[in-house]
Amino acid sequence: MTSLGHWAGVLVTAPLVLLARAVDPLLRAWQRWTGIGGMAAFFLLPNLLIFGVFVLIPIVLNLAYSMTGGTEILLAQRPYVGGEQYARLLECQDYSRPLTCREDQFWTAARNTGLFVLFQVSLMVAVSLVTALILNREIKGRGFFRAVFFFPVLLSPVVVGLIWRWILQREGLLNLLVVNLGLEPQVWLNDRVTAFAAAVGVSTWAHMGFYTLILLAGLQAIPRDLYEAAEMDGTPPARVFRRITLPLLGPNLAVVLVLALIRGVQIFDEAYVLTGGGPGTSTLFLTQYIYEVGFASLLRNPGLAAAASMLMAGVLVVLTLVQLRLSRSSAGGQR
Amino acid sequence: MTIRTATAAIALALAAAPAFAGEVRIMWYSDGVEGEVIQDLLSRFEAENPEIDVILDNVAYQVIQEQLPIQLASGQGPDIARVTNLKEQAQHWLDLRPYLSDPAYWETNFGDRLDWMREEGSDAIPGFLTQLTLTGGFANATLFEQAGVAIPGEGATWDDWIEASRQVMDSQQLPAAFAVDRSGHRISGPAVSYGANYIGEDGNPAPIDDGTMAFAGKLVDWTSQGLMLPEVWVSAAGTTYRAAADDFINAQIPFYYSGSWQVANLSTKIGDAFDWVAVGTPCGDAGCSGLAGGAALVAIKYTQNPEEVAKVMEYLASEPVVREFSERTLFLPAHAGVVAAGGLQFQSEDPNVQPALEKFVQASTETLPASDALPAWRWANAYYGALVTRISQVMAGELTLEEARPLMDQDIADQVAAAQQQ
Amino acid sequence: MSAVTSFLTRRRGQGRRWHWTDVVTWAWLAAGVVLMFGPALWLVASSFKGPAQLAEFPPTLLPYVQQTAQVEGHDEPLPLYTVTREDGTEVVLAEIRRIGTNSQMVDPANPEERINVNIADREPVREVGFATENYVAPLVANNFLRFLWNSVFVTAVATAITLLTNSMAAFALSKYDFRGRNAVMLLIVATLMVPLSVILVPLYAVVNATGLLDSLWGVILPTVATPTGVFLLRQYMLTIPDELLEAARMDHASEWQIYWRIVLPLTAPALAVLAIFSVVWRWNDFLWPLIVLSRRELYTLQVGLNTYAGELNVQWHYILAMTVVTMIPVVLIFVFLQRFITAGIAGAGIK
Amino acid sequence: MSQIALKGVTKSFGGVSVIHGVDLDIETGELVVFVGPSGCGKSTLLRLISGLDQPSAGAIEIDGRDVTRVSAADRGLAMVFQSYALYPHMTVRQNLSFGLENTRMAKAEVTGRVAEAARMLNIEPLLDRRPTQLSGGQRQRVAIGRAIVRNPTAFLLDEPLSNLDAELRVSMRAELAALHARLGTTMIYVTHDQIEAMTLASRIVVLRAGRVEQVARPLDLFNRPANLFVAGFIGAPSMNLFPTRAEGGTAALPGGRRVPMAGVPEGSEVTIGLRPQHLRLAQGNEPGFDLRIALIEALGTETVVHGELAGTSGDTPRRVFAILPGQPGVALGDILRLGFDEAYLHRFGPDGQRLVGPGRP
Repeated sequence: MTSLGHWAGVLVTAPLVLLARAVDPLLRAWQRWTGIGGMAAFFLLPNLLIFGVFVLIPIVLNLAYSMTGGTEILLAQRPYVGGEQYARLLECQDYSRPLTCREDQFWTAARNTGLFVLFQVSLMVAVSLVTALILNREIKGRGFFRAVFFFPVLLSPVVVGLIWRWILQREGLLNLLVVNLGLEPQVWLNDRVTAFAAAVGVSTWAHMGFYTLILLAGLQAIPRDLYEAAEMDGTPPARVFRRITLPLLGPNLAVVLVLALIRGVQIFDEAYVLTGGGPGTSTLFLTQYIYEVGFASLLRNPGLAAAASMLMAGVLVVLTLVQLRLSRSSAGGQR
Repeated sequence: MTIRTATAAIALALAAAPAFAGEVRIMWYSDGVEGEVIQDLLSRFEAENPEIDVILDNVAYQVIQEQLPIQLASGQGPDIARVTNLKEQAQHWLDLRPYLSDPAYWETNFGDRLDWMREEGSDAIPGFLTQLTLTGGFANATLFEQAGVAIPGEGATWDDWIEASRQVMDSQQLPAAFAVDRSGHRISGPAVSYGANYIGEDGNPAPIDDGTMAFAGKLVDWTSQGLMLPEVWVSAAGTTYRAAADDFINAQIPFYYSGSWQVANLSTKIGDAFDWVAVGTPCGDAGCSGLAGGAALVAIKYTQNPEEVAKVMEYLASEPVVREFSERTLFLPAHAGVVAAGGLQFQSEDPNVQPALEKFVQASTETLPASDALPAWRWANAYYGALVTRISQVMAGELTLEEARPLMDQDIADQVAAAQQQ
Repeated sequence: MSAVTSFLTRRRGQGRRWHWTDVVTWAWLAAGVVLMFGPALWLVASSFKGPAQLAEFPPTLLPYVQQTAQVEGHDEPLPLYTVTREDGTEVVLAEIRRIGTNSQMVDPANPEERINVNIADREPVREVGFATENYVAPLVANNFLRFLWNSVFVTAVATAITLLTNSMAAFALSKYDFRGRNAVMLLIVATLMVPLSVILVPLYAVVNATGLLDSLWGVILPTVATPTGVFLLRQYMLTIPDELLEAARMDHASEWQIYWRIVLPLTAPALAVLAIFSVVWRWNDFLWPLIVLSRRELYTLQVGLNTYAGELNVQWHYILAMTVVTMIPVVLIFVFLQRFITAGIAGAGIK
Repeated sequence: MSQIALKGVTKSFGGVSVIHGVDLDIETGELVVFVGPSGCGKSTLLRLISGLDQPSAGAIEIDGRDVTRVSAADRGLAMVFQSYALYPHMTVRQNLSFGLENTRMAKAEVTGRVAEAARMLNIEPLLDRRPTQLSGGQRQRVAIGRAIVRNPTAFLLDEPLSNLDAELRVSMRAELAALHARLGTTMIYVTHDQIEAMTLASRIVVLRAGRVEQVARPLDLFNRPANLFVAGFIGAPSMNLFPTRAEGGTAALPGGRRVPMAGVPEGSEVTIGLRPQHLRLAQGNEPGFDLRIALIEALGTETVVHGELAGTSGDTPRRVFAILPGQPGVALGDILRLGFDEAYLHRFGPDGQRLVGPGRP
């Protein structure tokens, strides 16, 4: 096994090294021709090429899809319908009540996603912050514990969803514990509150290690003498936390917030495997809605799904820009 | 630039593995052991026909559902595929008729159901059903016996069955009385038994009728009364399929409504834990109809080697092969000759298996015309999708059934409109 | 007081008495260990259960198999049960057959006498045992080595290309000042917003049009231009002093040499983090390979294990076992590189 | 012929000009020091010479060849950076040889040159270490060594000693001077430290806000500062400057003493400068001005007195520095009468430029 991996590594890196040797003279000539300015173009080219073909073009195609109708899969066979799909998605009597909307499931999913992001991001920040504070103390085996919390980050979302479904289902591990404690077993994924909590909790479980590390890095970068100075001044601990720790952790908290927000809105795999969107539609999230409508469901409609994903991406970009601006102004500029 | 060129070159080298002459690729999915059985049968074929190289690509069912349609739409795909979405994709199937040595054999033995897989008005022979399925119920005989409740007999209605199951549930302190798989297909036979008819006079979907509402109403009531195991339907959104087999296997429910394909699964997993019986479909006002269905092996129009494909198909459709396949997989054969001859020796030591399969064969005679029409109907999936999506929302308490009714009609109408928007 | 301070602020010194914050700390850490490792261990334990035992409730923590005994007069070993007699005593008997709710049993010590027992009064005698056939059967039936090779190939090549192209782009975006730099950066960040699962159809169309369908390159290429990688590396490269590059320029180094011989080696910590993440991501990739690959000789492990998900039934015992198999490399990475990863992210990754 | 010549060199960053038309000639073998307050453009000017930045206008010539558009690598110069910019992932030996290998030099010659430079700088035992394992002074030597091995036409040094502690700085300064003497190669040296400038330079270029204020040999700069800025910038403590008015060919200093002031229009605002070293305790009736002592810095060999002019009131009292030899018995609050020789006066016209007249040390 290892030799397979080893040879794979050699095979892969050898061409790269040769490539690097071969590129150099070409590049020197190119540099003579274009100056330093052309260099940036050269270094960007491979990434942008792949990026363009496999990310940008699909996004543009997606836009095209969103303006077509029918159930055909190939774009060429689909009739142009203009903004009809968007109109259908946005048609609603009362946006606070999804059932009054033409595409009630889309609005339900949007509402669920909003709630999910709200709870999950708060929980994520809280749990990661507490964990980071604890890991920042001088405890034995800190490296080990730091790794413990990081472990689930390495698992694939599908596995994460699967594991927890096995734990939370009627015949699952949690009910075994509950029964041993003399309580009534519950079907945890069958109640809208516990199922939603499970989706929030499981995704937090899976990703908190990553955020904890980011916050821990921030905590460790805070100079110790600041705390010593505060202690000399007799500053109460809560105040030290609020006035020293939090502000100095600002940039890292901003990173955590932005990333958690983006990932939260995109929640899919683990929740899909875990709850499938149920009970009813109470954990149906936008990405699942888009995936099912566009690809998986018996009621397939690629155009509608494409329109929904464009709306979602638009909201995300706006949210992120706002967030970045806010965090930049509060953190006093980019680091 | 060089990187790109290099990768492109390698990519071409790897990707462009053209269909070699004599190569036949079969895209296959498995619910149980049928992948191994078919591989075994194909190996034998290859031994006899060394010039044909048959490659079996075992895939997830998800691939058949989600990826194959896109491949087909772009004029690609395997040479043969095992599919369930027969009618909607009929335009992509190859008409084997010109390549077959004996088309009459196919018409005789598979003729009843060729309409399921060809376009309206066509006489093409695209393939054959690898198995026939029929929805139907299973009862945990041991649980009934322990509770001292008699298993309802012939002609028992759904209400009878649920009442009997409720008694078992109470007596044995089970979490629920019964469960139905989360699938629009599964509840359509019972709905037809209550007088439902999905198909309008013009062949387009009819509005949700009272028959459908009647059975849906019962399901919802049974769920709210705690009789129907809630999580199967409630804990998923959209059209996601969920089977309740595990709860039956685990003796958590005395009655389980699924279909003939479960026989092998139940046999493997229940083993000797309890006795179980197939009971057909309970009756409604209009009859006691299950719903037939099945997976078919079809040839794909875009194959480079139609001759070889036909040869493989002829082999797989031949009577002894069909017989052996059915006997080993515990599937119901869809081959008229095999069914007529009878005497299938299902390869199982489980005493529950043979009677169960025989029960399904018998129940297949009780289906109603409204049910028989569904497998070959273009909008069946749209109907199933709307039913399962909305009824589970009702069960979850998000809608009332009355509110759901126009939503289902809307969902179906949307789908029809989308498909006709060309 | 000062213990609270150090809890909320910074570490606490050694040698003091236990304070409630210490209790909180250790309770939190203990809960963390259980919560973080417990589920994975549960998965491993479950993967050794037979199909029937998987569906069982209440579930057992460990996999069990029923004990059997060879009883005189019977060819096959018979399963053993603990039977509660009417007087409340318990005895171990072997079951010959079950008819309805009645079980015909026999005392292995006294094979002549048949005993009828109601099945409600018997409990199977079980011992810890591993259903290794969950592992063996799929490994034998599938061309497992082929899947493994494909996975390794995809992971290695995708990671190599990711590292190369992302670091080149990051180099350009961090070390050159050119018009449109912010636009490119914004573009890259913006695509962070669009998850793969929502552009499946158009992406599939592109892969199809480029002829990459049903090839490992179709799996690799769409995943390598990760905005995350560019972002991470750029942030790190910004911390490399420009003077180093200028020194190299004075030293007659070409721009490529500056990238290859100065910047890349100095970015090693961030590259390592990205490499590890890339390996884990590509190894775990599921949905996309499933969609691109339909020929079995091209399957990756994740796709291979999913062939046990059928239309009507999912063979969980195989899926769980194969999931554990696919987790092994990830766990190895975790065990051997965790210090590196955690330190890398903490120290280098996000600044 | 000058070896490096700047002709009307101008540099602006995004519309903001930081170098305004600098003309400068540097002779072969000179050690020219660019000095000035921070932000004066001295480092920018050095980077323009190095080729790391391109001037917005003007030309740069090396050995008579216009190199304005020639890349940094091809100008034949070597640079020592303020942070040393040693490649942290390479050993000292690799750091030294990296540049040579880039020019495809024969292996043997590379080895030879590295050994030679290492010997010269006494860093032979360090050759296989990495920069992180070196002390500040050792890194400094390696950075210089990396420049030496290239045999450049000129060395460019950007505040090379600013990261060293005071003691090391003095010894490295001496070593640099010795090195320059030994190699005889042209050096351009940027610093904000006037002691470095004075001790090392063949010539000093004083810069302010992107303009050259004066180019002169160190003592000339001290003795004959060309304008008020240079007068105030060079010398520590800085020169006492007394603004006054020219009346009848003379001008009045505080305390009333009038000194000759020729060559300016009657009534114009002039400034008279007196270095603290040139003030002394007035003898007997000698005219001078009274100083109230505000601070005494007794350094042993001399005593620096910070005082305020007695009799000034209302406005902020004028600060005056005086350096008295030895350890005179003075105390805070004392009023001293200070005198001076007219020969030591520096006279500056209304435009701040030096008025013609001799300067004496």
